Amino acid sequence: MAEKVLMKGNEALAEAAICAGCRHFFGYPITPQTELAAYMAKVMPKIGGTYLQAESEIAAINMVLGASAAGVRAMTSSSSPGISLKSEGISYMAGSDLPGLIINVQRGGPGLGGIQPSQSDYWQATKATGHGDFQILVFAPSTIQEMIDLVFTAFDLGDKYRMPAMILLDGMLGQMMEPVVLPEKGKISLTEKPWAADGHGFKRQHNIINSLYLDPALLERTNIQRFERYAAIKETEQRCEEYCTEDADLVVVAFGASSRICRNAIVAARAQGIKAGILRPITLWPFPTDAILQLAQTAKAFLAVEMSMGQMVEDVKLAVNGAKPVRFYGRTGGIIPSPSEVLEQIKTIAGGM
Amino acid sequence: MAEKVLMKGNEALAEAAICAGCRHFFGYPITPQTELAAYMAKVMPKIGGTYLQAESEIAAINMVLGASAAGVRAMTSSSSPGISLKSEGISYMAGSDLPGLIINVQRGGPGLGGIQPSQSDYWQATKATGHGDFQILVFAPSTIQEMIDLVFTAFDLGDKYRMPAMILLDGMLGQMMEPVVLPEKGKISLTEKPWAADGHGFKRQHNIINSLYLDPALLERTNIQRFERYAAIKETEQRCEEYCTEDADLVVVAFGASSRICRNAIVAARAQGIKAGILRPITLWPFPTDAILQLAQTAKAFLAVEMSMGQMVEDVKLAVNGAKPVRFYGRTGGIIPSPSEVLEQIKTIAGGM
Amino acid sequence: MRPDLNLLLAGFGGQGLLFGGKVVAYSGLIEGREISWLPSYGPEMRGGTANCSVCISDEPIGSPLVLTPNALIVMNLPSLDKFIDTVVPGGIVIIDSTMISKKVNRSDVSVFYVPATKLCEDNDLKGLANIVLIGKLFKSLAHCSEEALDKAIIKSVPASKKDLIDLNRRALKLGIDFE
Amino acid sequence: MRPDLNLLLAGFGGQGLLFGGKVVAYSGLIEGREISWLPSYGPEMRGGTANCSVCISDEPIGSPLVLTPNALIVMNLPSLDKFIDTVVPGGIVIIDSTMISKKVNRSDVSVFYVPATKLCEDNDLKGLANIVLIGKLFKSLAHCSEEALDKAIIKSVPASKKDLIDLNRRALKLGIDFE
Amino acid sequence: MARITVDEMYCKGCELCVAACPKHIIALSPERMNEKGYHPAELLNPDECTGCGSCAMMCPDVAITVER
Amino acid sequence: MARITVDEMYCKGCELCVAACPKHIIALSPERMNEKGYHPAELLNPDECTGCGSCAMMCPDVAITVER
Amino acid sequence: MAIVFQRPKSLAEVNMHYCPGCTHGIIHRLIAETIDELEIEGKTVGIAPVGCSVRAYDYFNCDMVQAAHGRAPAVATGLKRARPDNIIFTYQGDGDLAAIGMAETVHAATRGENITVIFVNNAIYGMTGGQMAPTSLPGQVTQTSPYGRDVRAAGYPIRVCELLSTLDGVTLAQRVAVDCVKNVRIAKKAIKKAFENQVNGLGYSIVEVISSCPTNWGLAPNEALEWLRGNMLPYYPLGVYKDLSIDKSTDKSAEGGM
Amino acid sequence: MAIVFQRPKSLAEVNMHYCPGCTHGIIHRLIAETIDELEIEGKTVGIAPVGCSVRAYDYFNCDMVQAAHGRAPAVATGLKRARPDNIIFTYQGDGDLAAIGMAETVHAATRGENITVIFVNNAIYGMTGGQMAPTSLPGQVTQTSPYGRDVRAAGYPIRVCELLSTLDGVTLAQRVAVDCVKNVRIAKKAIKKAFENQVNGLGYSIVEVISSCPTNWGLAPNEALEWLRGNMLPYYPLGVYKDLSIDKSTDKSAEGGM
Ligand SMILES: Cc1ncc(C[n+]2csc(CCOP(=O)(O)OP(=O)(O)O)c2C)c(N)n1
Ligand SMILES: Cc1ncc(C[n+]2csc(CCOP(=O)(O)OP(=O)(O)O)c2C)c(N)n1
Ligand code: SF4
Ligand code: SF4
Ligand code: SF4
Ligand code: SF4
Repeated sequence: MAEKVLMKGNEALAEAAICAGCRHFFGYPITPQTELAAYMAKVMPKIGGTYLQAESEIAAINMVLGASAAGVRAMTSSSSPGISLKSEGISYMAGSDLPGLIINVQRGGPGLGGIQPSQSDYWQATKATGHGDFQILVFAPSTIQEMIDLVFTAFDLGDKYRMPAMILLDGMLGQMMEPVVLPEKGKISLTEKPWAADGHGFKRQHNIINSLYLDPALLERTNIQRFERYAAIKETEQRCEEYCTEDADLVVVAFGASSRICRNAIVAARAQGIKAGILRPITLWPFPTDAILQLAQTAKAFLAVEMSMGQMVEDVKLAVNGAKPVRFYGRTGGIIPSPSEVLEQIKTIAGGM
Repeated sequence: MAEKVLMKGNEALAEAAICAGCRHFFGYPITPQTELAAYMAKVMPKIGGTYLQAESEIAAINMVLGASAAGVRAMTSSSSPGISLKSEGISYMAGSDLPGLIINVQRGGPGLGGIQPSQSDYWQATKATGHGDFQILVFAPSTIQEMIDLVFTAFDLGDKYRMPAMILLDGMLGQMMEPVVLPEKGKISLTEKPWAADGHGFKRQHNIINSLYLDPALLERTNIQRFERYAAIKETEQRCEEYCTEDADLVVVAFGASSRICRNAIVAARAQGIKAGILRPITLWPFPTDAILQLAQTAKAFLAVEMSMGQMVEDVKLAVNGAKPVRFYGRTGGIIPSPSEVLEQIKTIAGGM
Repeated sequence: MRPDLNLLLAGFGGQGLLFGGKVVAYSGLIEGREISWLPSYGPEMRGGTANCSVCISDEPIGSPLVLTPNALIVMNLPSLDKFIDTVVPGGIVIIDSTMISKKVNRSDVSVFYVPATKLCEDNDLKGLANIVLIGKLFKSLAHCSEEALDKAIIKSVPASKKDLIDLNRRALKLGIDFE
Repeated sequence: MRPDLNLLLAGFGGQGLLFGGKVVAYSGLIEGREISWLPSYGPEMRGGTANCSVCISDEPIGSPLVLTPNALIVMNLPSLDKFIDTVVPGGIVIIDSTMISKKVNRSDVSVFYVPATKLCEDNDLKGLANIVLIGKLFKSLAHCSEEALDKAIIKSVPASKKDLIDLNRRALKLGIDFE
Repeated sequence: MARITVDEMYCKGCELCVAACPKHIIALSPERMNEKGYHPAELLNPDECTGCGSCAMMCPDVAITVER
Repeated sequence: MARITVDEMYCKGCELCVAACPKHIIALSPERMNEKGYHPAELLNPDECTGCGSCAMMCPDVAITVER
Repeated sequence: MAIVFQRPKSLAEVNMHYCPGCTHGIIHRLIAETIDELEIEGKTVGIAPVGCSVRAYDYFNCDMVQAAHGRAPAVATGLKRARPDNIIFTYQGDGDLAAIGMAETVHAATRGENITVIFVNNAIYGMTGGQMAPTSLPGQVTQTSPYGRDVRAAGYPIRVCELLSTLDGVTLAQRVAVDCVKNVRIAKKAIKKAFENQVNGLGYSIVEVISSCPTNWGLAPNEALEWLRGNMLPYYPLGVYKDLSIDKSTDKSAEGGM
Repeated sequence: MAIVFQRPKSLAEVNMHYCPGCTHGIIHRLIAETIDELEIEGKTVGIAPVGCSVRAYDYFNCDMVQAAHGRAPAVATGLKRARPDNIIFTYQGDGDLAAIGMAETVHAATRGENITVIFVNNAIYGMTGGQMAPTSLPGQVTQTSPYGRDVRAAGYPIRVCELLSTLDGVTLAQRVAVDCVKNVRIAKKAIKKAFENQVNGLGYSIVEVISSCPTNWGLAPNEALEWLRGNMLPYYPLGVYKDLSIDKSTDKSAEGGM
């Protein structure tokens, strides 16, 4: 096995993207993801890739759209306010069936908010990264190693399903260092993209990348076909990790940074004899509804823990569908909950079960 | 009673806003809301108001932010892609506790989509009009008269709760004409805004309009206080209209344009002896959860009908919380469902009950 | 209860169909009925298709979109082809026969061929074929009183173009009188 | 199982706390343990506060944020005031006494006062007070082998600044040797 | 000898060619109407056409072919 | 007679005043350190100060008051 | 007799949806002719804007991408960076390029992106039904300046070529018109040069084409061209505002495309 | 002895968070002095950008609004249109004004919005830790141009005063620096004029202030000023690029504020 190195989350994402064959990065500076762009700025020129600091997040996402339309793997990264600005472009990408990786290292909002970690863009990522009927793939790593792995997955599935993919993390994961094993380079095989607008060379009809359908019937058909793809993704791509859930009375659901804290709390709870476990969604869209529904048969209650005022909890409720009570505990504004706070919550709920 | 006049929805919105004391309109052209801006462009210069065609939707929403910060009633209007562009600004307004009216005359998406009516920005409006933890008031009129009334409500409640308000409609409502009675002018009393940045005149400490809180504890506190306000709004401001629901086995839930179609279908269903009724949310946020929960005790099933691939249906499910089955029927891409299609759905569900 | 009118007017953009619909809508409003008017156009600024749904009823109007009209006014061939089958049995179809030479072969609807564009040209009323056809509609259905129709014209013409009122009246009469 | 290290390093931005934390983190990694390193800074580019959490454990690390350190290294007064009460009983506190003259009045923690900045100035090692304090940490806790610590220095210094390795070694030794 | 051909499928009767023709020998056909409802342009006086291509140069719908 | 006063609460020891002073009579205090950890500027030679205000003109933290 | 003028190959054989007499069609033809003459159809990718020309993707036989309103320069940048050997052009209206897309325009220009920008200035928002554009003239009546553009409230029109000429990244900035045969020929030359510059790796070239919108100006097509000449040309003088293509082609290394 | 220089009243009595030797502080002072001298504190509303000066809202004693990154000109427009009698100024960095906010900047300028824009050009993104700015110099090393700004890939710096001077709506465009006593005095005059123009209803005024960022340039404060003089001033020549204030004040009716 390759040597473990210490790497910051943001830098690991950049390195992973490069390993995954991405040679086109377009971004605009924003805390707390700056290390990612800085890494790209350092490496891309050396490997014949493009690091381009765009004039804005809007320009950046549309550059990604352009590069992706040309058939290459392209990406951008930003943090919460910047993602709002990208939302029109992301909707266009979805509407044009274009892949592309978007990284959101979330910070506290709304507005300018703060620069500390947060998970309060969950709804934006999973329900409405822009206007109209569409979804994007959303991945929520909780370790830096997993970030690396999910960058590959995000590119691969994005290409496969021809849709944008987002890695949703937060300032804590972006800026912490952990030991990681980097993937070996040059072992990827990229999907063919016969649909790309890269010059027809008189070998085929001309390709059009477009999201305009003036005939509503055609737009409806296009949307329905896209949703059939979404349905297939929901079938096959839900991912989550469970820990101590087999016999759990109380299942904590948490992703990313907060899942790490919750895991500590679960260990502590078990030590006190409380049958708690944790389900950690790895894909936020598709949400791991099936696994939660499964647990709803054995568990007595659920607790969603988020670094927000409560967003994912609705997806947990939708999955559980009233079968068991679903509680919520959250911190917001850049505050990371402590394991002991979560433990308190677990104890209170366990006490009432 | 004043005389009824025929008025287009878009123009009625403009006239109502003027009657409600709005003298500052900032917009950027987009179909299908252009009549609104054109009306403003005609009237505002004559009454000493401001019609300003901004360079973009982004500029427009930030002009609204500025005017609102100065303490006046200000508004903008757009359609789906334009709302995505406004999302950062709306998040800033929410984070700065500023009122302001945003009109979204929805069209089919994603991307450039089409220019025909749609309801597929429901999630964007109700869950994530931008990044971070926040909500805006969302109103869904279904007649032109109601549009007029809700413009007043939106301004009043926006000022009262210091938050942005959106009127979410669609191209059908925006462009159709119906008879309306216009409100009498000059009968409004505007809220005092001691917090406004309009020059302190040495009479008070200087005011700061801001959404930045570098201390996460402070940001959290601010968010929590804002959510306390939201909780109060959820208590008191849920609005909906019910028709034939008292004894309904099947309750259709639909808003705006689609609710009109569903009402026709309900009439037809009743004529065929099917006990169907309709609950029409008037506020989409706060969603009329209480009324739906109430009906969940008597109804046997719910059917959400939307001009989208299914968005509000999740809020219906969350309200019903598994007590009764919730079905969905939708058309997308600019297609308006016909009463007979909806009737078919009603019959199928009623048949299976 | 008076019968509902579910009128669809269809043709090219620029033929005045939306205005015509407005006149009909006002005629209903003036008689205190529920009404709705809904335009629909293609993306072209010029030369595209345009159509307009008008509903008049004694009940609140649900869908303003007329999918199955009981009255159809058509001013070009593509629209005739597109909509002729949607007319409910017993409905009426009024065709500008200057623009459309094709004949309808449905026997369950009443069809009127009015060379409205030609009539207008002959009578110095260019651009008012739409109103001629509405005259015919009124003649066939008597969906409102003659007085209401006249008031509707007055209401529909913008204040700045008052001189058009009489021209419209004349066009209306052409349609009413055409056999 | 070896004891966990939950280290917090705190002071002004620019005092090298993040680098110091990295050295400690690498010392754990080299011994095959689980580790995490998490910086946290205020919004100021200069003159603000900065701190760094480092965890070393034999178990996977949940929260990388050290809220209740069992070792605290502080290099300015505001940080001492802010964090001193968070140290768990039995923990150790290492203070740069050149920067902080205040004394700690807790008896349930071991406190070491090291005039690290002064030591560095005297030994031509300007800017390496952070490493002196880490020397002291190592001396007090022996959280890793001396060899691992040395390798950690080598790993942490960027390839382009190899000449700094020896300076760091000397600073480390100053801290280890300080009584 | 020269000649222009107007492809009636494209022509929208805008009359730009009419104005552009230095010989004033193009006009819209008063009778013919194409599918879209336009009266297409036609060459009134084929003998006078020099094939200068001015009409084609101005035709926005690229309906004109010029032969010489 | 002229004099400058440096408000140590504001001073960040940036030395812009030091460089700006045409008389070269300002320097950072080698001993004193303010709350934020900076060595504040001080007037070395009060007698020579002309009160020209150059230091104040350049002080980014507006720490200097000039009297004359 | 031989055919001396016919529809260019790169122009699709479909009816364009533009209004009768709208000069968008002429500009399309000039681009298509250029693509044919430079024999680059197979490696050209065009970018359609949001505006009346949104459906340009159906009218050219090269690969096409439809961009969000105003973002064509950013999309072009992405395409060009991904495929430096392709020839990328944007086709944009005044609302698209000079209002919502101003930042993208200025920045693509200052970056000297090796792309070709065809900027259609018709002093109005055509597609949305005739609102005031950033290039609408003082006093011009539009749907949103019903009393004529009041420069005190709505500001002054923007002269795009003049603005962009101040930027070091710009290789060619030229304003042409398509109101008459002579100007159409000049326009053709300018457009061709703008494409050639890209082929030669010389960087950012923009051709501003003064165009008509008979529909929203409320004029017959030929009247519209008259109005254009009488009103737009005085405000938007035709000419070459910047042309470094000669300097640059002799010294490619310094400024060459990327 | 009398006090001949002291902290202006309009500057809050708090420690500013700027790095030691950062000239943001000087510019703040000049604005505060101007507000004092024109006696407009009670009716002035300032707009803080996103950038190092984001917390400017805490530093001025007038009402303040914090705008989204780049959108200060739009926010200013909203404020000014709502309260034409208030004096509105924006304070913006180069990333804010010339990158993400380029469209808003150009359009507020071309509209001739009666506002005052103080544009702090320090050739870098300060707050986010030293990334390349639209004004970073060719060859300048930054966090995102680690090998020096390569104009072929990253484009050329933008000269904002030159760009905006082409717009009819601009009344004053002047570039100053705060690197030495003499230039600070000139800067003060320019800033004062930019505010006076607004008071007199003369329209859009922008003062570009060449400023230092010792932290991200990696230089001691005085070295930073040296670098500024040696590198920025040659690229960004100081001076008045446009000044219509005299013409306009004699003929108010034509161009007066709204
Ligand atoms: C984000 C966004 N805003 C607005 C629109 C609506 N819109 C469509 S075309 C257009 C302007 C067209 O004007 P112009 O660019 O001048 O081109 P023209 O139609 O005149 O050729 C606008 C504002 C849109 N589609 N997307
Ligand atoms: C939409 C958005 N994008 C990016 C950021 C991150 N950001 C904060 S400050 C800044 C740039 C600051 O540079 P500049 O405007 O030059 O001001 P300076 O800090 O140098 O004074 C950026 C990109 C943000 N807050 N919001
Ligand atoms: S210019 Fe072309 S479209 Fe116009 S009339 Fe002549 S041939 Fe027809
Ligand atoms: S210029 Fe001001 S902050 Fe800097 S050293 Fe002098 S007094 Fe202190
Ligand atoms: S609206 Fe104007 S620009 Fe658009 S196609 Fe018609 S004439 Fe041309
Ligand atoms: S980072 Fe630069 S611009 Fe920002 S406060 Fe520090 S020195 Fe000034």
